[in-house]
Amino acid sequence: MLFGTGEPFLPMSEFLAMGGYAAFVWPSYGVAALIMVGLLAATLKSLRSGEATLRALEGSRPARRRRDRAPASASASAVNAPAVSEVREG
Amino acid sequence: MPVFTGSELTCLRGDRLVFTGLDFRVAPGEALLLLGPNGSGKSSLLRMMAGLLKPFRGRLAWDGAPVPDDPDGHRAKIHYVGHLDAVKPVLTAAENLAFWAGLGGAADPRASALAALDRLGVPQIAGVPGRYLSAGQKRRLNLARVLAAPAPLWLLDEPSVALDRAAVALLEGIIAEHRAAGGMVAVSTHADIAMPGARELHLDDFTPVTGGNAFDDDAFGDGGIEGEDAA
Amino acid sequence: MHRFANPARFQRLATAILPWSAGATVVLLVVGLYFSLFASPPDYQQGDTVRIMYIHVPAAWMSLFVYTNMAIAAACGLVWKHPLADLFAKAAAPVGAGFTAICLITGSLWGAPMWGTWWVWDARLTSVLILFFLYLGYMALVNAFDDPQRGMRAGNVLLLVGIVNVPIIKFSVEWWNTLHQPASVMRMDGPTVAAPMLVPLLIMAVAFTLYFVTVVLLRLRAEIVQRRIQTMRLTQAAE
Amino acid sequence: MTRFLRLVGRDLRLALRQGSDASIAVMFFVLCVVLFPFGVGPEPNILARIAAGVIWVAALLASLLSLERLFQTDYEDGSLELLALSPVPLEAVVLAKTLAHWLVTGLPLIVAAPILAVLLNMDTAGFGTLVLTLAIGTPLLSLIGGIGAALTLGARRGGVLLSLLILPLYIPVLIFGAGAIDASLHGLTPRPHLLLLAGLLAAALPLAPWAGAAALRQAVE
Repeated sequence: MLFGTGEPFLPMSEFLAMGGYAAFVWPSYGVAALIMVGLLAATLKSLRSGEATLRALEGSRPARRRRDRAPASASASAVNAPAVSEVREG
Repeated sequence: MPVFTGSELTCLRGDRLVFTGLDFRVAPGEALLLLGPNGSGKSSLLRMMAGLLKPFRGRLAWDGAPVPDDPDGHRAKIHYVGHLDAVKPVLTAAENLAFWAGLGGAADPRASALAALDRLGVPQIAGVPGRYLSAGQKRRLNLARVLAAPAPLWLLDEPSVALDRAAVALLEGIIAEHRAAGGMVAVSTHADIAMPGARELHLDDFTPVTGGNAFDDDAFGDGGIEGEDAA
Repeated sequence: MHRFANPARFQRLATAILPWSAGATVVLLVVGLYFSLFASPPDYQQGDTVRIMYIHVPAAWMSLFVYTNMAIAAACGLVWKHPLADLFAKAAAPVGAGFTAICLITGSLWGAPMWGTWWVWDARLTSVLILFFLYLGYMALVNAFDDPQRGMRAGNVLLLVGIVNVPIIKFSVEWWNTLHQPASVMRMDGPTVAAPMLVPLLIMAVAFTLYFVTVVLLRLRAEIVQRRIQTMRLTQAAE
Repeated sequence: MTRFLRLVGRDLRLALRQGSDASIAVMFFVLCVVLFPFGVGPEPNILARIAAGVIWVAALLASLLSLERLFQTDYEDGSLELLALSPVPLEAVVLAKTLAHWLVTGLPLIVAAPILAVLLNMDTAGFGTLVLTLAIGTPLLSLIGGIGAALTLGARRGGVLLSLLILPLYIPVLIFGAGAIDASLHGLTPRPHLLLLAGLLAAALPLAPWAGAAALRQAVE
């Protein structure tokens, strides 16, 4: 037992002792917290770095945006609307 | 013999829009020549016609009957020759070919395999295992598949690669014969394959200028798919 | 009928939901921890170790809940080619694996004082362990392809195969267990749960669910950003 | 049907001409089992007790060995595309290739198993059940493994990944296979185990080719 039994305790240390099972209860909560916080941190980190990369990429080619050739550009309206389709006769 | 059509075809590879709004039509006896630079989607269109690639939008049909309604029937109507030669190194050329002929429904696979090799001018390789064949011989063996079992529509992706001038002339003759008998052909090519009266389809006409992206906000801006998303 | 989800709308939806789900997660976690650590009584048999239950059991629920959701998303991805469904399964997998790991580790920590051993080949433990391997297999498969689209499609098929297999595995493991160790192992469900214990249990379960929602929304955003980066790189290469 | 047989015949012919696959699987199976006495000691009673499990685990690993190449060569040389485009449904193609795989690698294991059981000092009461469980179980292994082989087509480190995906799914087969042998060694009837194995096989026969074909369609797209 980490904290022993039968001696007078402050309420706080009694709480920490978990009825003598501290060595099992606290690691359980600790592991859960570690995994959950770790996942969240990893997610936020990849999101931040991804956004930074995207900004850098977009910044390097600002002029090249869509609508320079409206119907055939990559917009959904082109996918929806009947686009120019020329089948040239040979 | 039915007419094969595609309408409003859109091809999406990953997130890249390869072509959009593409229409084509092949009637019996006709040939379709696919032209365009690398990456314009010639191979993708042929794979789409074959049924390997699902069109993101648009539809393929035989006489107006959509292909997805009868995929087995569609596969029975086509021959596809791609970039890879599908030659097994441990089987002889005749065995390789006879297998595909039998799978395609030839009555006597072995006889039609030998006849097809003969027609492509390589009867001498019939008993040679695949691993000893040269690139050109493998190519001819692969092309011989279209003759070994009958199918109305041939889809040939760069068939002239690795072929010498004489073999290309042979191929032109075979295609002409097939068309004369009411067959259809769609061929993509860099080099010239003479196909009198073939329709030309320039794929770069349908390729968007910028790379499209299904996950790009702009691709869904003004109007968007549901017509309500002005971002 | 739209053939693919609208990322712009998803982004707006995510922006609207995220503060609420994140806030609610924090609040519920604090309340849940208060109840599970202070305001609930120790079990008359298991003493204070019963407090492990308040994370162990919700984690076990979540491990199954997340897997089921991934399988549903996989079916949607395969049938309707819904790119967000593909991405959802990919984004949810690490979270599900995390919950499964929590369930296994806390279960082991609970078992040590109660059963006197860190691990028993109990049917439940074993099937959760296998579920953990299924998560790891899915994650490995999705990341094993150069084309992310292809990885997610293969992953979808695996998830559907898995969802057929999970009940079979569970039932065979239970069978095997009863054959080899007839009823000697103490069951974890024990006596019916009393109200003072049910409250923290349910609060923690809701908190875990909200945590899942929050993290998955963030992960989905990160995935969409990655896809855009990839597309821009491909476009650059094509020019 | 003739087309189905043609597919099986082609794969058999390829396997026999290439030669190595079948013999390697059996040799691996035998070696794997032979290692156990060195690990756990030559005590006949211990060996007899673990024999059923050891043989089944070895069979499982041996069937994994050649799975990676089930669709790999066809995928790489373009044959898979042509198979997907042939008038034969892709599900039938998967089933035919799985059947050929089982004939080449599964069948020899069934023949070798009783010899290994003798080496491990297994009670002769279990021999019949051993052969029977392997006869029902190894086709199951090939079917489930076929899904994994189709899924990992074109993946990096496909072989290792395949084991990671497939081994958890093999667990029910292992449990019922070894369980049936244990039952007959203890004088109980192996019937329920065998029926469950047969039930799994009946379920896998339509489902596995379906899932495998779905995975192959993604691979050739």
